[in-house]
Amino acid sequence: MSPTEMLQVMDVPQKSKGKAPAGLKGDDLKKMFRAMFFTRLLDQRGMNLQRQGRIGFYVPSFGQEASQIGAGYAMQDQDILWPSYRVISIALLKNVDLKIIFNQAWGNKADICKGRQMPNHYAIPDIGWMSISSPIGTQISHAAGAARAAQIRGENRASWAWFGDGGTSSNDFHAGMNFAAVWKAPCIFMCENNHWAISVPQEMQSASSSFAAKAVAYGMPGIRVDGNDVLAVYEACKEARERAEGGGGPTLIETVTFRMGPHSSSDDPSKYQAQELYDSWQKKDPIDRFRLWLKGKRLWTQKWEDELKEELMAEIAAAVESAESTPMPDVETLFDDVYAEVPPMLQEQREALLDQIRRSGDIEDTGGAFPL
Amino acid sequence: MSPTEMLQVMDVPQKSKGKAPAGLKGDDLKKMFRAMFFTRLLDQRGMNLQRQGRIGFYVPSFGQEASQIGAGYAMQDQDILWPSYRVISIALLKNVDLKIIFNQAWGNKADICKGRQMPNHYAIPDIGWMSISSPIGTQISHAAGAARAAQIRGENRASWAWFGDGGTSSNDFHAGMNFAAVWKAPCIFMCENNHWAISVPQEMQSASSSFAAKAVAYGMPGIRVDGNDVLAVYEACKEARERAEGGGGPTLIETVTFRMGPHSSSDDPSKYQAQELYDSWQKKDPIDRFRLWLKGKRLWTQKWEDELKEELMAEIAAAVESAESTPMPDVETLFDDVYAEVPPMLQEQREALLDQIRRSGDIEDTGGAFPL
Amino acid sequence: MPQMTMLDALNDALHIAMEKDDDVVMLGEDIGKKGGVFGTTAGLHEKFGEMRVMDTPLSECGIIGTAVGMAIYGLRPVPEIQFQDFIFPGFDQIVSEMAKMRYRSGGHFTCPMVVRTPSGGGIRGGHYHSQSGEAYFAHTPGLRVVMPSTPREAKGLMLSAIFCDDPVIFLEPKALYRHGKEEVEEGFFTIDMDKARIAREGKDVTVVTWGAMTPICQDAATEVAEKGIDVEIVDMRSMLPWDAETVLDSVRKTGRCIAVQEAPRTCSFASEIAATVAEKAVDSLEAPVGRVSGFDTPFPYALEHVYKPDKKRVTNAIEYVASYE
Amino acid sequence: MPQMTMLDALNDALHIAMEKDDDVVMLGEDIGKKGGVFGTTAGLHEKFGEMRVMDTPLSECGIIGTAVGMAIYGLRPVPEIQFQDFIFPGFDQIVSEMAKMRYRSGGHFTCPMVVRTPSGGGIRGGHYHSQSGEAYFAHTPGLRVVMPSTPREAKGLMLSAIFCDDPVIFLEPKALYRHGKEEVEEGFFTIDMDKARIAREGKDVTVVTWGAMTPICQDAATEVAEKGIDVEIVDMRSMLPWDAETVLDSVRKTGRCIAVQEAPRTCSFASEIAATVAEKAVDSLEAPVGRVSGFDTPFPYALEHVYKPDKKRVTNAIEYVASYE
Ligand SMILES: Cc1ncc(C[n+]2csc(CCOP(=O)(O)OP(=O)(O)O)c2C)c(N)n1
Ligand SMILES: Cc1ncc(C[n+]2csc(CCOP(=O)(O)OP(=O)(O)O)c2C)c(N)n1
Ligand SMILES: [Mg+2]
Ligand SMILES: [Mg+2]
Repeated sequence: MSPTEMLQVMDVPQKSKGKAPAGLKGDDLKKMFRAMFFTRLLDQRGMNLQRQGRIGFYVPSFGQEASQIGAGYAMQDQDILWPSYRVISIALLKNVDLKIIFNQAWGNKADICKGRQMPNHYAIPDIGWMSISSPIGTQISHAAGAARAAQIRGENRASWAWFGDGGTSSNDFHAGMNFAAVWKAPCIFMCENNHWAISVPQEMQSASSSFAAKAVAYGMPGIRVDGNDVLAVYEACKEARERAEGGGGPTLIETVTFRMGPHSSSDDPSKYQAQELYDSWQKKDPIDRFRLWLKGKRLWTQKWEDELKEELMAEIAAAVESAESTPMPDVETLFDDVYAEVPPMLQEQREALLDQIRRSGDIEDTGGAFPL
Repeated sequence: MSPTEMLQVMDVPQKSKGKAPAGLKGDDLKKMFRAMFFTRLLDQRGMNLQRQGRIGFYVPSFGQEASQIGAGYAMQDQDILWPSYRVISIALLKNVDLKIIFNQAWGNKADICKGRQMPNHYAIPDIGWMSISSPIGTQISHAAGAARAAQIRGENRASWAWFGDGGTSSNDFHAGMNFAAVWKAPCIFMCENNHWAISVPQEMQSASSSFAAKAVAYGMPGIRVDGNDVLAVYEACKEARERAEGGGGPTLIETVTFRMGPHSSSDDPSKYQAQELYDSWQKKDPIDRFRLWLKGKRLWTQKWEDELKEELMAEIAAAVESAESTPMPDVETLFDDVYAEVPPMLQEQREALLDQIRRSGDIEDTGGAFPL
Repeated sequence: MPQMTMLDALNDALHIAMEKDDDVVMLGEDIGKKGGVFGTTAGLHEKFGEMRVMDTPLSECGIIGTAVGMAIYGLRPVPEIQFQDFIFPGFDQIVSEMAKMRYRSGGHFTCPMVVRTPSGGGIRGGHYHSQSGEAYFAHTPGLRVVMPSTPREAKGLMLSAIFCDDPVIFLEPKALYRHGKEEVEEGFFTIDMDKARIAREGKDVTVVTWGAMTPICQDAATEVAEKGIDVEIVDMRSMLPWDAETVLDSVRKTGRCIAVQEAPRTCSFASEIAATVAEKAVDSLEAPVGRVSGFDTPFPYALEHVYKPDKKRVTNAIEYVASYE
Repeated sequence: MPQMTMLDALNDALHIAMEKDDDVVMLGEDIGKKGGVFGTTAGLHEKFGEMRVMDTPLSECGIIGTAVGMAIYGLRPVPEIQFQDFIFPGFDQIVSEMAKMRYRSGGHFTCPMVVRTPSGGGIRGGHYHSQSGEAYFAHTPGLRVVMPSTPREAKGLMLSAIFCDDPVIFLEPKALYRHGKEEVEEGFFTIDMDKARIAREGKDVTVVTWGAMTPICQDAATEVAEKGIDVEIVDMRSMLPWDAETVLDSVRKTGRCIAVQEAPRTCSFASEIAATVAEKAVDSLEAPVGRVSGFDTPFPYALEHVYKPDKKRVTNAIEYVASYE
């Protein structure tokens, strides 16, 4: 297939044709649905918490659940994930403790990253989930380097880099793709083309015929797949994962999908997005499509979904409750982890701060609101 | 033609088939030869001057004369050149005063750039030759921006960016190509694939099937041309120039050629380059090829070349003589041109320096040798 | 005179500059229909069209690099970097190209352009939406580095910057975007970037500051005034080239000095102030030169309010140097 | 003990590190068969093969970015940037990723890596092969910034840096690569990066310096000694975190201080030294704190010798502060 054609397994919208990719049993398919559905619930809750002023910021992945879970299911346990801020679904698929997520959103004392970063910038070492940063694209080079490291050590671990259509314009996309290809490193580059980089539409991001076509520049295979078709995404990723393991080098996968929500809790798409575009994509909602397909295969019932919903909502509620009632990090932790050990320079700055607090009392939290 | 096939007009090596591209008369062809031949002589002299310790550094373009002059001849007078350090031939084609070149090599008082940069980093405003810098690739974004500016002003001026195979890995290649393509800006990207980035061979630079193929990533035409065939290069460039003028946007042209000398006066290729590779390319020397072709068309005689050589050597000798006998820039010029006007901060630093010199005498020049 | 927030004032300045000169063009991420993530470019795209107000691909390298090309061509581009923290992918273009173009070409080519970018904390943005990078730029000869502290200052300095022939890094203190209004003249006017501003006259302690720390220092000055300490505040406006004379004159008068900034301490512009005082006004000094600054750690999320100097930290420092014997 | 140039010593350190630990890998432009443009990596490619000594595409962003990925994976990469001037295309990876990885992940992920790069003037390389960028890095919390001043120092500090768990910017003073030989211990040894070195003891004036300025300051000290001025030289070794105590102890003893560097003056590490002295040792000061430095201009070609501080400029400054009353 050329990198401008598009791979699909399921029909759009209302039918249930297409066979499940080899190796996927009924249980697998239900797990995939569960993670997609869970993500939707979590995102709705996250957005609400932000609207209620309980957390400062949230990034939903409405509409991109298939694009993510199809890939997540093709990963192996030892693989390494280099995520962007918009792929929380994969953590849910990997059964991460929800407290990790909400503690991070609050930046409280129990946050495993010690409240250092704004919401959605997780690091979850237990599941091979690397630390997210805001600068777009930087993780792409990291993924290439880690894949090279696995090669050097002779370990079968693939690196999965996640980024958006906007991310393809970054310096690191160019560098990371190029280095990985020259090295034939076991790396899978997941470009979620959700049509927008905040307000910049994909056609202003690049004049290329597709984002997958960018693979040609690096001499690696580029695959374009229907990103709202979880099974097609899985198939493309599985193949790429096998290629990586077999020494065939990296693959670029473009999942064609749509950002069905705002860029983040601070964004209002009505300024730049036509309602019709949104409407046309809503008909292709990946959860609706997969539900219908599963139903056709007798793997879904309303009752199952209702029970699932109840269970997941309770899990979310418990984690929110726990995170919200956990206190903020202690002031002195501000100086930890800059270096392996706190150097004298920072010890001194810490002492001065604590001394001031002893003399003049706590420092007032004056807040601040995030614009994007 | 696909970006992996290669355009040729002249045969290799010893025949004289192929027609001159439309519009090129005998005089044009002789001018092209003259500039290529001139370049070779200049480069030999430049390298010698460095070996003799008379200038600090020199970058020759041995073997790349056709790749450059074919393009130079397709430029229009009002066009803008964003050169790398290895395209002096185009200045010769445009009849630049040789003193500009040698004054710059010495960095003397008469250098129009005031001795600010190392040799080969020219700026020649009169011929639309922009200021060269060392960081690889930065001029590619400039070219895209200037092409956009011409569009904004509605002026028919194309921008020509020059860079090497190594330059395609730079941040600015990625950014400049992308912006130019999205804007459909009148820009021609000239990638001289001379097989080496210092000691790094082209196959370690990129795994792509060709450098021209990188155009696919940006949705612009990519042309691969025999870079030792001056007429083929001209043809490809002429077409790209017409496309730019017609609003068809940018083109990437890869000229496949070979660096027949060291990277620079400081480099020794024997450490990393097989003799056979060099030998195989010497048979394709672009000047030899063009001479034979011209001879076949009765446009070349040994006498003509001998006279030409004498004339050009004399020109070079005069410029060298003049540059070498011109004194170094005055110490106080160190502080000019940082800003439009010298700010108090720099006035003060200048005063302090001049004061010290008044009190303690001139500052000793301790030299230093360039390694690459 | 209309009352404006700093956002209004900047937006007004951009409108005026684009009306005045067709060569003024803007480019950046989300500056078009969306009007910028803070709204600074609101209305420009509608009014001046997409050839002069360009939404770009997501590349700061490309935004600054193509703007350099436009500036050399003869335009006056005003690129926006969405957050100062995201300027680093384009840092090479700033340091190697924009800053050195005039010098290396012997004055033949120049880069009259203004890189606008929101800087500093105040929005709970953590590491990557809060940093104050002025020292990186102020250590780069060839650049002008400007940061306004009030709406009127913002408008006057922006108009100076856009019509100046040097490349300018214009840091917009995002904490002040909507921090109260001020009367601002209508139409075109400029403020001299080369002169620091005495934001408050006083005789006991000189407080040198800039940008978003200015109102905090003013609050601190009001507070210590009640204790009889009369503070002089120097608002720097520019950090390169910078107005040492105004600072030194003040210190020679007061004999005591602190510099207040949000940035990390080491190798910062506050260090430069203190170093210059130690070099040129040491004989007037009656106390150590204090620096109140962010800590030498990355900018945190949960503890942002602890990281950023507040009124208490500033008053403590003022009182310390004021009472030093 | 063998006599070594700094190049020999660095090459020896790299060999030893790679032998000691398979996780040490190197990558960069021309470091393989060519052995680096200065020859610092000579012999490594031959000995350790292309999986551990990698010639890379021409992208500093990729070199540093992939090295960060390798470091997170668990290796100890030692990327080379061919000239410090070319580090800026990878500056974002340094500032945003390498420096902040440990902090932002709450200590879960770290970047044990050393970015080696030749720094400073001395080879007639003009703007882009001569700059001294230490202040950019020293203003970036999370980094270690190291610069040796002799062959032995270079070897010991390099081995410390490679086996340290923090990310290090290791600036190699290219002017000293072949500047004489020194006895250097064979085999593995380390030098503490956290402690500055008293390169010369004295009681009249403290000269704080680092890298290639150290021997120049030593020459100047010898010269002024004849005039009865007894200079103490502090060779900083590290500029972040940096050893303020050694500097302050010296200044408290001498009462007079200058800082000497090649970099431009404004917001430099010399500024930091002066600021810290003005803050913490102001009562001991008997003279202005002097800064001898490059000018606030780009690094020139023809006038390099005028730009770079030489012995004369240093002796003048020493004499000025020594005789100040
Ligand atoms: C280097 C950099 N520049 C700008 C931004 C601001 N920004 C945050 S998200 C975003 C758009 C990203 O678009 P895309 O890569 O398509 O990912 P998506 O948000 O659509 O998932 C921008 C411009 C940033 N985070 N980093
Ligand atoms: C950003 C940057 N990194 C490294 C260098 C050092 N360097 C100078 S020339 C060169 C190789 C350039 O190769 P290529 O682009 O193919 O051009 P060529 O020299 O072959 O014409 C390198 C690595 C540089 N000048 N700039
Ligand atoms: Mg997107
Ligand atoms: Mg090349």
